[in-house]
Parts: sequence; structure tokens; C-alpha cells
Amino acid sequence: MDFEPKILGIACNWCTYTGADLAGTTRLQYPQNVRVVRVMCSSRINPSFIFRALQLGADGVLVGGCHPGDCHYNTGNLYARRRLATTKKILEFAGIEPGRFRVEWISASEGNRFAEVVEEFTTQVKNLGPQTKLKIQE
Amino acid sequence: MSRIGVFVCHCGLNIAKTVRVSELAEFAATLPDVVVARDYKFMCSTPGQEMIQRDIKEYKLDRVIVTACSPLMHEKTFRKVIENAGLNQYLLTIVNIREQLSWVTHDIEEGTAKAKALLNGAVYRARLLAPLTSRVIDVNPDVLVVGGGIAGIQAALELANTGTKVYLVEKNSTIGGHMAQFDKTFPTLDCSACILTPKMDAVLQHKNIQMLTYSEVTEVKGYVGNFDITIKQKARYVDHNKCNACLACTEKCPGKGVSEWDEGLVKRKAIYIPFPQAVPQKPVIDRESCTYFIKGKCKLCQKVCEQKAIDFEQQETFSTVKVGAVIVATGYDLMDTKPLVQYGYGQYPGVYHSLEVERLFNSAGPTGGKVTLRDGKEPQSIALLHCIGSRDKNYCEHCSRVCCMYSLKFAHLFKEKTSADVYQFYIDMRAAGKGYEEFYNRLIEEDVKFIRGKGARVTDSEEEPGRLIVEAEDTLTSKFLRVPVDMVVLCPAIVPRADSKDLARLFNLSTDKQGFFMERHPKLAPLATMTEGVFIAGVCQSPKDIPDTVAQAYGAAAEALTIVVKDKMELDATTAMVNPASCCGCQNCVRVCPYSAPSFNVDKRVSEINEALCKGCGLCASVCPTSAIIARHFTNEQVLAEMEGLMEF
Amino acid sequence: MTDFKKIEENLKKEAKRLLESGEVTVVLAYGKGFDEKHPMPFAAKSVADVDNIVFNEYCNYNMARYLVRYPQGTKIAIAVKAADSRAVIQLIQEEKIKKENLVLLGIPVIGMKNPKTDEVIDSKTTCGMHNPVLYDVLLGEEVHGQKIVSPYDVLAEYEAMDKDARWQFWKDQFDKCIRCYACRKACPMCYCDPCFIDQNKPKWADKAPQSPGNIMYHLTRFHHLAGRCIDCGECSRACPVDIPLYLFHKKVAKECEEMFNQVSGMSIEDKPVLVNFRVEDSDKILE
Amino acid sequence: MLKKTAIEKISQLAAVLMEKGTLLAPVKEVAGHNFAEINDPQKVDLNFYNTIISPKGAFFPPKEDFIKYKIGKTITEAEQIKVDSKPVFLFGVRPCDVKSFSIMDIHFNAAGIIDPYWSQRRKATTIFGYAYDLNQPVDAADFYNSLGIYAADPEGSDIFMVKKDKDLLLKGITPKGEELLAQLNTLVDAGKDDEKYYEETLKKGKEYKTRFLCIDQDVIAKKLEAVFNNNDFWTKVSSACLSCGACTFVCPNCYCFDICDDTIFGKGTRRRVWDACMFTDFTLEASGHNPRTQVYQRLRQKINHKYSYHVKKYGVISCVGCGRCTRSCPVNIDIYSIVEEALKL
Amino acid sequence: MSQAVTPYLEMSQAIMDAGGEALKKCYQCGTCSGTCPWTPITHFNIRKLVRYGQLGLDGIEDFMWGCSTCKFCVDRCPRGVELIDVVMAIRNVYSGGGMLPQSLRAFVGSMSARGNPWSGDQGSRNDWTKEKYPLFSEDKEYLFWTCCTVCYDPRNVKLAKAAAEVLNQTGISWGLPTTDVNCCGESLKKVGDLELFERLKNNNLNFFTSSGVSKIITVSPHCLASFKKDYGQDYEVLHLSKLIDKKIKEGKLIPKKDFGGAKVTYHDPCYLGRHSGVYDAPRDVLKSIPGLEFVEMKRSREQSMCCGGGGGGLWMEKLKGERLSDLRIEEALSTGASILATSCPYCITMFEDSIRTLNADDKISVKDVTELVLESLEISIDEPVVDACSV
Repeated sequence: MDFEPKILGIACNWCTYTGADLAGTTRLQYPQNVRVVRVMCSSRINPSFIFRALQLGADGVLVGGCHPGDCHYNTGNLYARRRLATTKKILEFAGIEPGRFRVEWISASEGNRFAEVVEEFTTQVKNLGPQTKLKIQE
Repeated sequence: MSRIGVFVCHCGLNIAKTVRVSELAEFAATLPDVVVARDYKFMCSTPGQEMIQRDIKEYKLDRVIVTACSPLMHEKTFRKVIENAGLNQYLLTIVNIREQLSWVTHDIEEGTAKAKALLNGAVYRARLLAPLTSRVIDVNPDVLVVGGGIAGIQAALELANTGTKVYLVEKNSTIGGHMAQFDKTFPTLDCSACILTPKMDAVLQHKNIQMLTYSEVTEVKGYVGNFDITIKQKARYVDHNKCNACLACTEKCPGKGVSEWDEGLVKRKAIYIPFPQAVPQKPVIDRESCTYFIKGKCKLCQKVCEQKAIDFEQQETFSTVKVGAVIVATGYDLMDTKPLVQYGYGQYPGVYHSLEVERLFNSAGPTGGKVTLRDGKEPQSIALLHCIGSRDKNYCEHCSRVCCMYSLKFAHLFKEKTSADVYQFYIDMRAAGKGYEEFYNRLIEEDVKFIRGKGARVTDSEEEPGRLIVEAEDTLTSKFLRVPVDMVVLCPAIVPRADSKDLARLFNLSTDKQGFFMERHPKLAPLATMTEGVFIAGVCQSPKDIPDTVAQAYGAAAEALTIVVKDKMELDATTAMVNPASCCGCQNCVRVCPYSAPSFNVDKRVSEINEALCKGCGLCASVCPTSAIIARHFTNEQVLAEMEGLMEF
Repeated sequence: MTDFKKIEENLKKEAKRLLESGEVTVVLAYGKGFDEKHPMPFAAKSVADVDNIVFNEYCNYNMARYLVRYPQGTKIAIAVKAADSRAVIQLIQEEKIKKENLVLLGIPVIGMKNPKTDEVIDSKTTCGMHNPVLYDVLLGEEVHGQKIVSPYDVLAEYEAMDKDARWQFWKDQFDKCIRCYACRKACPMCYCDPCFIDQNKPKWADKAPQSPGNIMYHLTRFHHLAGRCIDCGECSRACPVDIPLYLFHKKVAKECEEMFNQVSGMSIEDKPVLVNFRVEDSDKILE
Repeated sequence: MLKKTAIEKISQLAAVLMEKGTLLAPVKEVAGHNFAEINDPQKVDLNFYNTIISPKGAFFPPKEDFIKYKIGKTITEAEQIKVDSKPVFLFGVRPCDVKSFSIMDIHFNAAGIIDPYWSQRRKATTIFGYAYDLNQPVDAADFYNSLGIYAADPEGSDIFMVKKDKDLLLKGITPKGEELLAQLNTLVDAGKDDEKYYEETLKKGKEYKTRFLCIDQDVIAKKLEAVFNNNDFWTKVSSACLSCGACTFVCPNCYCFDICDDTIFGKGTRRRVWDACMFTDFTLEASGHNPRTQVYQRLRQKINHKYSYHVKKYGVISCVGCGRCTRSCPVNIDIYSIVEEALKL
Repeated sequence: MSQAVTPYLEMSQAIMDAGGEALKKCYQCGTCSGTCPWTPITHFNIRKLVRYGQLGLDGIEDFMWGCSTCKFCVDRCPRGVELIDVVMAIRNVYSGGGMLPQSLRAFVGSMSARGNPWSGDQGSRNDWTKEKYPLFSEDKEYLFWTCCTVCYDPRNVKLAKAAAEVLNQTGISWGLPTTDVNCCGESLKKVGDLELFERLKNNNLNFFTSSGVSKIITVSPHCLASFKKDYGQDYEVLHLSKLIDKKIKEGKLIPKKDFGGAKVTYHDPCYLGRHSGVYDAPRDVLKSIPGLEFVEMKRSREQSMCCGGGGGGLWMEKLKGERLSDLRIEEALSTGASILATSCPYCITMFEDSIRTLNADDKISVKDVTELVLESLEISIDEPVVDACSV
């Protein structure tokens, strides 16, 4: 059977979540591996959310925020960029495939971009196979 | 232990087509703490809402999960529903299985499986939700309107007539906007000035409107009900309090600048009013073309001014206004067509863009309303090229919507004012509007040649120097046409104002792919934006004609009124708070907050958050190393629990 | 070679002067332990205490760790070696302490030793700097002419590892952790009380010394210290089971330096990188 | 019965023990030696002074799972986790550590307080005591003599081992030990000079001197009680303390624990984990109140508990002087010195 | 007979499956056909081709060979339709059904049997060198990829030699491919024989891989575009004109000979210009040659006219009056230039033909930019090069 990865998406309310809705209203089709948590801003994302998601068995984590400069809260995503970049480096040095974690800026008007990113990322994670390193073994 | 009710919506077949809704409800019923789970055709309908309310009472529910469309769609609706049933509105969780699931898959297996995971996440999260109390704030009763075109004017007048104080900011030295440049309006061909100038005058006279021309918004602080807006008054070098509008200065002035108002077709003085009916009727000095500012001497205007109104030392000034709501109506620019070299704009003098032509028709324009070419001759043959940059993936993908109709208007005016042959090169004629198709029919009868084929190239004629050749395929006959003309009119794409990005940033507006301001929802909230209390009207939202613009202006005025008419309003309760017992005093929150909501209490060595300033982004909560900051409704526990639920299945 | 005796004398002299004059009420330095090889962190609060002050090659402690224990406004003199002074700078950046309340007694030194292994402490396990970055009084001759070795050189071997091997390496290391939290307690930058890992709401990880909780604790701690760790190596020396935490901290520091072009604890004007941003930060850092 | 084996053949002995049950023995790690469950007999390494962490984990592991549960819609299913009753061989325990087991028995295995996990493991375990190598210097941190323990003290061991040059001598102390020894066919019978060497070592062990505090535990207990309120003293001796848990986690006699539930996806485990009185949240109450917020309060508690309260309550100091806390302390705090200081007051 | 037709959607689907997916996007505005250089002179209509394709209508085969893949329409298309892909797909579908025109049969046959379009013997690919120039080996930096046309066509062999001599002057290390290689296949792909193209491509890739090629210089823009876009590999491919331009600017090549005020104009080959975005390099080279007066034709650069040789056009018969090259020569003549410079062997071939049929031999000559450079370096390829020392 084909491996269908479980991917956790964390999307900011104003841009990426709205963009994801737009993908729906325009009836774009994309893989259903990403399960989205809505937060108000990408800056809400605590790095430990990412670690925890992987521990919970997520094969990949996709974070979506507004384009830099377009943050609903002015500068939230600029902080998020630094904090999440650092998170990514930490995961990488711990030996976790960097391809399992991705941050994308997707605006409210970029429904197609959302679908595209989900498609791409799903394929990428699929190719990496199941994430077993951090996953808590019951 | 919670008592959770789960309500799964079919949304007709929208959801039910790709999610087995009854199976989803059955699944929900197996989850711990779920005491009732149902599915229903339209949960947002009255029977659906009543079902939820009935169950809240019957099963003593303390959490409600609605599994339906996006929370951006109906979260507010369902919050009201549960609140009316006596439950705190924040105990609602929406699971989005329409926009982000049923509409984006065809596979019912996949759809049902993912819906279960999403629902499970919601159950995990719902258990940890806490009732929250909305904040009540005072509302400032005044409104700011940005942009003094027809949309801004109409909105300002409507508001002012209700007794609301309005600040109308316009960056040019006169209000009126693009509409004031036109001669006639389609399809009725009534005179643009006859409609507009009385309104402009009404703005000037209205005691409730404070007009701020030659001004720009430079800073926006605060939030709905309480905006603090800084406005820059650019230096006019003319004291408008003293000036009596005799305009003697403009006659004497030796300076020559390019008339922006006439789209660069003619020169104007350095001290000028853009056009005779300008409001206010008072001149400004353009530094760039003023002899005094260029050479250091002249001051002729000062000499002739009896009122001593000329002030070369004038500086730009900044003032702050407090308002409860804002209407943004900043209009549009035309796309620059020079990069489309095949059409020869800027290369051949016979090629015009549509706004230039508007000025040619206008009796107050550079030719006094006569249609003449740049060399003064009357054109014998004219081609109108539609969709220049519009409907074009290489430039603007959108349809600019008004070009078909104004091209018809142009054709009529050309026919009226000249004896020229008129060709329309079009892809599709779009005449959807009241009286528009009739107008199209009228023009066909006026013997305008309609060529179905986009103009491919404009070149100069080798046979008749000075004439132009329009090349295109007439797709109806598959013939390659070479049409010799004297004048080519391009209908360029309508694009957002060059500085619209800056404005979007100031007001926190989202923009669409082209840069037009995004409405919160195209149908449910077409004039509202993602920023509470900021509304949009007119072409800054998307290209539209004058009737639609005016209608939007009325609508935006009504929207703004709904806010400022009350003296108090409720704000979202989803703000952040500090648990002082866990605060380590690192002050990260203080450092990062864009709204200065957190501050450090030096005595207690802990941070505190001013909830009136907090907008609930949650940044402080994520930079707090000790998790002392609780981002209400998005707490760490809630997010972690939701993640756990999402990953279980 | 550093003249340890001379520095000890100067340290005592300065401590005496500062306490006598009342300029400070506490001198954070090093004191006698149960034997010579085991000196202790020491807070001299009176002239009489000064006799107990020592300085030798085993006085590794980063005394900045103790600064936040004293009430705001306490006048403190603190002995700082190179990395220790960076910790002080970082704490000033974070507004935990104020420069005006401090007298920094700078100790330029080369040849400090780890008492457990008797190995010289150098750029392999610390930032490898010899001279304090910030001081008010210098207690010895500045060290110059040493070969400059990047504190990140030691990473090459680990960076070159295959990701699966690196994962195995770290997993084995973190599995050893007994959750005694000596690392965070020895760290001058870990002043949080309570630490995120001790919390029940939210419970970020389990409390038991086993893989998932250990990994969550350490990875999150690395993130909390990103751009703040000043590479003094205290965490690794404190660890009773010898987890080479310094390697991970170094790696994060290196990445932060490359991404944000700022080195921690070098200037009191800086702002910690992770609570700061530049509009021109590149999206490349996310790749 | 005295048996012997060449130390270089120790892995053969290990292999035999592994066949009979679980073998816990010192293995070399980067930082030093520690007891570990042996999977590879070659790993057993007797070339150590003492382990970093005490062998208490053999009976009281850092994490002990009690119950596995599953939260259901109507009921939560739970299942108790049983201790494996397979024989265990705890190999190479120093006399002071052997002594610690009997002190720990007070808390886990005395009348009225029988901890099934501790007591079952104790029952299943055969302890191979191991005399310190008298030819090596005493570690400066040790002070077990003060607690009446000597370097070659077979008390409490089932089998006691003494190193003789390149050989290891093994003596059955208890019937359980004797019985086991008889079964270990890789061992050979010791000769007369071995017997003599063994006896002499036990005697010489008394001369192998550690630091010495005071033999009268009541004196110590009373003194500590008397200085309890001397905050200056406690502040001073704790001024370096980081308040980490290293000392308690390596200690053979610290027995404090926490009980926590770890749940994921509705399934979870209730378990006991080591806790430390040096942690800030050790005494944090549900109300948010914390009676011991200061470092000095916590260090005072720790010392008083071992040297004062424990004496009054159980008649014995809860310390065997193994020196581990001193060796593991990141800032070289020496519990011996603090008690010594207190006695001087 | 009924004039009614029924849409044949299976055919439309087949075209989309063959790579003409973009078909769907077209809204028939006529920009392509209004832009296409063929529309004014032939019955070929690219918009109609797309329309026929959308509905799968019969009759498409009558005019589907008209396109010379000049890419003008693609650049202008407001819908972003990759019209060349559509043309290729349609040709693929229909020629698969045996609808190849007579004139292209020889072309495809030669490609299939000999690996080149000129019916030349594969083994004699390098005969023009007279073994004077080195073969590529791994120690060489550049592979000089000779187009089949310059290897076999007598007019263009001159270009091959000129190129080799100029390369020798640049000081770079280079070598020729062995005779194992075959045509790059660009035109074949445009003609729609995608299967044979794959074979040719893979054979060339084998050579590149086995001999360790990483940098390639091409003399033909068609090979350039093919390697860059169709080969799916990351080779550094460079058109000769860019290299020459670079070397002149570095001072490694110094044009000496003065042309005494001769007027030259430049024709942008579609595959160098619109397909590859190279406009300035050949112009800069021309401007660096002493005594050449450079004039532009009216249609130049992005708006340049096509010679008609692309997309298989080189091998197809065209009636007089339906040849773009004729129009182009007339345009060149109208500038008063005596030299028409270009950078493509196909253009050279097309223009030489037109000059002959227009009897313009005495007014204008066609030269590759490389040939002019060589002439200006005062090196002759007609006689053996004399060692400077022995003079």
C-alpha cells in the first residue's frame, strides 16, 4: 500500500487559512494529507509545537503565514521567519530530514499557491517515508 | 469532563458529496465526552440552528462543535446561536470540512477519513476551551474617508448627512478624482461635470465634512472604534485661509509644468488650480516647475497677491484625527502601456490612452472639447484597441470591466465630433449592465466597425507617412487586416494606485494578486476588510463603473455608520494575558509586541498586558519561554491538544 | 602562560578595595573547595571573606549565573573570564541586570582545565576566547598571539555526518539524560523560573527520563538559547553523564550568526536575535 | 566457600550469569562507570573506583511504570504492570553502596510500607559486593568511614568479591550466595593463599581510611537541629549551589519520587519518576504556594533530612559517605564540609 | 453534401495528451494570428489551428505545417498558451497517422537512418575538419557542438571552419564531438516525431555522459535551445556569439581588419533571440569590428522577423511569395546594408536561397557573425594558416 503521510499544517488566519479557503471556493484539487490548525498569526507558532507535532507522529509540518510585509499584525511573520528558521536548523542538526518542515508565505489571494504547496510538500514528505525518529512509540 | 455536542452539516451536497456525513456523526458519537452527534442538511438554516439550541438545553451541552464550512464563513453565526442558547460564544468550535476538504477532493474515502481526523482534533481542543468575556470599548463617532473621488465624495456626503463628522483626505489639490476628468458618462451620455460638481461643492459647503486636500495618511494607530490617524498636509506654499481665489497669481506665473490633470497633453502654470471647477478653488505651487524654487528668484505671484497668501516658507504639517471607522476609496491608475512595444505608445504620436482621450472630449480640456491629434489635425480614421494589458497573463489577468463601455462612449463621441471612421478591435464585447446592451446596439447602428480580433500591432504606414497601421486578424473571417488610421486609442488595464501597497500596510489590508484591496468576503462582506472598522469602496477594490462605485460608497457609508452610531462596542475577547506566577521577567513580550500591549512591572518583576491594546496575534505567547502568557482561545494547551487530536487517526 | 597566583592576588586586592570602600556589597568570585582541585563559586560579602578567594586553573565557573539571584540594584563586582563577560553582556541586553550596578573584574586567561579530565578547556568545548569582552578592571595581562581557532571547527565532523547517523548520535546522547537539570541550572542564560519543562499547563513533555521528554527538553532548550548562548561550556561540564551539549549550542550559535549576522554577548547595544527582526532578512534562511 | 576466576575471564562469568537471569554490572561510559543491564558479557568492566550513579536503580529505577490505561468513552481501562521476577545479579557493588540498600529498605521494605516493586526486586536479586581496591588511593570525596563502613566490608552482600592481583576472589556470604556460587562452573576453587589474602583484605580494609566526620550520629542530628534557624550559615554554604538535581540523582539513599501520568491519544501510563528536593517545584503546592522558594532552604532540607530527621525517625543517617554527591556537584559543594562546618558552630 | 460537422473530442484529447494541454486556455482573441508573420502571406492561421484542435475538427492537416516555431505568438499570447507545444502535439498526432508531407519524408528518413537531416554519412560528420581540430576529451573545458548543417552543408562548412579558427584564437580548451553523435533533433521534435527525437537525444546524452561533458558551445541556436530546454540536463550551454562577445570584451580577441565603412545589418535568429533571449552579444560583436557601419532593420530584437527555416521549414518547399526569407532580404536591402549578418546556419541557408532567387547577389551577402569576426582577425580559412614566424 502506498504510504500516505500525515502532515500537520499550521496556518495563520488572515493569509494562509483564507488562501486555503479560496483554494476550496475555486474547487482546486489537492492531496488531503495536510490537517490544518488555525492560529491567528504565524508568529503564534511556538517552536515546541513543531517538535511536538513530530513527536505526535506527523510525517511533516507545514507552516503558512502572510508574505513578509503583509502581516496582519505588521511584523509577526518577520519574527516567525527568524524563529522558525532556527527551529529548522535545530531539527536538521538533530538529524531530522529538513524536508519534513516547511514554511511558506501564502496570501489570502493565493489559493492556487496553497494547493501547489500542499501538493509539492505532500510528494516531498511521501518520498521521505514515515517519520519515525521523533515519533513517540507507544 | 465536558459535554460536547457535534453537529455535522451536509451543506446540501457541497459536503455530503465527498464526506459521508452520517458516518462522521456516528464516529463523533464514539469519542469520549461527546454526548450527542447529529448530521443535518443545512446547519446554518433556522431548523439547523434550532436543533443546536434544543440540544444544548436537552443534553446540557457545555461545548458545541459545528462541522461545516470555514469559520471565516459562519463562525459568527454559530457563536450567536449558542450564545442565544445560554452558552458562552467562545465554547464553539468550527471544523472546516467544506472549503478545506469536501471542495478540494473528489474521493469520498479520503474525504471521510480526513473529516474524522479534523473532528477529533476539534474534540480535543473543545475540551480545553474556556468561556471568555468580550471587552466593551468606547467608540469615537467620527469617520475618515481616504480618497476624494466619486466614491469618497459620495460616502462622505452620506455620512455627513446623518450628522456624522467626516474627515475627507485627498492627495491631489482638488477633490473629484478621475470622474472629474471625464466629459460624458456611459451609457446615458449625461455630462460628468453636471453630476459631479454639485457634489464636490456640497462637500465644500457641508458643516460636517472637514476636507483635507493635498494631504496623505502617514500613520494609523489604534483599532476599530478608536483609530488615531496621522495626516500629512503637503506644503501648498499658498495660505488657503488668506487666499480669496482671485487667481491673479496663476495668470502672472511664468513657470511651466506638465498638467497632470490633462494627462500631460498640455502645460500648466507652476501655481495653478488643476481645472476651473476644482474644489477648493485655491491654487498650490508646484516646486518642480516654480521659477523661484528652481532659480531662487521670481516671486511674481507674491507680488500680485493682494491677500498676501503666498508663503514660500510653508512646510508640510502633520495632524492627528481620532475616528471610529475608516472608508478607503483611493481609486485606480491606468497601466503604463509603454512596455507593450507592439502598440507604439510613446513612440507614435497618434497613439493615445483612454484618459488622454477623455480629456480631448472635455470642453474644459486641452483642446476645448475638439478632437484633434497632437498636430492639430482632425483624425479621419480611428482605431480603439480593447484589452491592452487586461485579460493578459503577461500583465493583468483581470478584465478591467469598463473598457468595452467607455470605448463605445468614445466611438459615439468620435462620431459626434468628427467625421472619422471608427474601428473597435475587441475580443469579447462585455455590455452587462442596465442599458448597456442597448447602448451597444445604438453604436452598431452608428456604423462603428466592430472587429473581433485583438489588435496585434501598431506600426507606421510606409505608404502614407504619418498614418498608422493597425494589424490584427479578423477572427470571424480569418483575414489578416491592416487598417490605416490616424489615431489609435489604447484601453489599458485598470490597476491599483502605485502607492496602494503602502496604504494596505498602513491599514493592514490584504491585497489580491493584482494589488486591489481585498474584501473580507465577496458576498457576505464585500465592503468590509480583514481590519475591523476599515471599509473599501470603488475601484480600489476592483475595476467597476460609476454606478457600481456610487452604490458601494453608499454601502460603505452604511457599514461605517453601524460602528460609529453606537457609543460602545464589543471587541473580541481573544487577547493575551500574563500568569504572573510563571513570568520570569525576561521581557521578550515587551520587546516584540507591535502594539506595545505588554509592559514590564518593575516592582513585581513581571510583565503585564494592556488588553485594550492587544490584538490577539499570540506572538508574545510564543516568545514567552515560561509559557506564562496565555493567548486566550489559542492557548498552548488548546493548540497542543488540537494537534494531538489531528494526528491520532 | 597565565600567572594564576598573580590574578588571585589582584582579585583579592580588588575585592578588598571594593568591599572596603562600599562600592559593592558582593564580590562574585571563586573560593576554596574541599581541596585545591575543587574550588567553588564564592560570594564574598565582607572583607573577611576575601581570604577565602582563590584563583587557579580549575576556577571555570561562569559567575554570571549568580547575578540574577540578587535583588535589583545590588551593587555587585563579578570576576569574568572571556565567555563570562559575554554572559554579562547578554544579560544586560536582556535587561536582567544593569551595567551601572556592576563592576566587572576581567580575567584574561589561557589554560583553564576541566577537573574531571584535566584537559585544557579551549575552543573545542567553549568559545575559546581568552580576554574578557567587557570589563572595568583587568586583573592580568591580556592574552595575545594565540592561534585563532574558530569555535565552530569542532562541528565539522558532526556536520559531515549522515543525518541518520547524526540522529542516532544525538538520540544516544539524550537517552543518557537523567533529567537532573544541572545543565540549565549551570547556564547563566537559563534564568527562567519556572522552566517550561517543569510546567503542567501546558505539559510540554513527560517528566520521566526517557527519550521523548528528554528530546523535547533539550531541543526546546536549544531554541530558547538560540542567539543567546555565549558558549561558556558550563552546561556540558555540569552534566553528570557528559552529554556534549556544547556541540549543539555551538551549531545553533553558528547558524544564528550566519542567518542574522550577530554574535551573542558581544555588544550591550544588540538586541537578542530571536526577539528581533530585520525587514531585509532573507527567506533563504527558511530553506 | 571461596572461589576464584581470572579477571580477564570475567566475561565468562558474566555469560553464565546472563543465562541464569538479568545481570547488572558496571560498564564503562564516556564519563566513567555506571551499572547497566548487560547484553554483551565483554562489556562488564571491573576496572573502576565507583560508579557515577549509585546502584539504587536496580531496585528503584529512575522511571517505574505502574499502570497502563486507556481512556474510553464510558470507562477507563487500566492494567497494572507487574515486576519481572526473573533472577537479577547485581555485580560489583562497593560496600558503602551495599549498606545503602538496607537503609533504603526502611522506606520501601519495612513493615507497613512494603513497596512491591522494591521488595520483589530485592528478593530476586543476588548482590555481588566488591571490596575497594586497597592498592588504589582513596578518593578525596569519600567519607564512608564516618558512617561505620569500611572498604572491604562484606556485610549485606550475598557474595563478596575481592580483587587479588589478576584474580577475583568470590566468597559466599549468605546461603543464597553460597548456593549460587556452587552453580557457577566457570569459577575454580580458591587456594590456601587466596583464603589468606581474602581474610587479610577484610582486615586491612579497616585501615583504608577515608575522611572522618564524627561517629556519633545523635551529635550531628542535634547540632543540625540547633543551627536550623541560622540563616546566615545556610545562606553562606548554599551560595554556590545551583539547585540542580545532580547530587540527589547520583545518591544511593535519596528516594524521593514523583508520580505522573503520560497520556497520548487517550492511552497512557502512570509512573513513578525520581524527584529531587533541590528542584524549585519539589514543594510547589497546588495552590501556588511554595514553602521552600530559596536555595538555602532546599539545601538545608536536604542535609537535615539525611543527617537529622532520618536519625530521629529511623535511628540511622541516610547517607553512606560514598562521595558521589561531591564528585557530581557542578560547583563542588561538599556535603561533608557543610556538616563539618555546622559541627564547628 | 452536408456542411455540418461534429466536434471530435477524442482527437482533441489526443492532442492534449501529446503535450498540447495548453489548447484549453485559448480564448481565440487572435493575438497570435495577428502577430504571426505567416498570416499576411499564407493561408496558415495559428489561431484557427488551435480552434480546430480544440474541437478536433478535420482539415487541420491542410495547414498544420505552416508554423516555423518563431515563438512570436507565444511571447504575445495573453493567455499564456504554449502554442509551439500545441503545434508539436498536433503534428505528432497527425503525422503518427501517416500525414507527413512529401518534402519532410526525406528529412525524417535521413534522421532515422543516418542521424542527420542532410543524408550525410554519419561517419563523415567530421570530414570537414580535415583532422585539423581536436576531438573532445575530459581534459578539455568546452565541447564545441557542430550542428549537422555546418558539418554537411557546403555553404555552412565555411562557418564550421570559421568557428573552429575563432575558437582557437580565444585561448579556451575545446574539442569536437566524435562521429558517434547525431543531430540534436530540435527540428525533428518540432515536426512532431517525438519518439525519434527521444532516440537521438539519448544517443547524444550517452556521449555527453561517457565523455564527461559539462560545458557546450553551439554554433546553431537550434542546438542551443534544444540542449537547454529539451534535454532536461543541467549543462552549461553557450552560443558561440556570446563566447566571442565575452572574449572581445576581455581583450582576448581583437578584430583588426577595417571593413572600410561597409554597412551591415543583423537578423535575429528566432532561436537565439526570442527562444534564448540573446540579442546584444552578436550586435556588440558587430559593433566592435572596425569600419563596419551597423544599421537596424525595422523589425528587430524581440520583434524580429522569422526566416521561415524553423519548425522543419528548412526542408519544406514553399511557393514564391510565401517565403519569409524573401521578405526579410527585401527588408535588409531597404536599409542599404551590403552585409546581412546573422548567427544561425538555418537563417544562412534560407537567405542564401532567397538572395539567389531574388537575384540580389551583387547587392547583399549573408555572413555569420563568426565569419565576419574571423575575417576581421585577418585569418583565412581558404588556405592553410601560415605560421606567423615563418613569414
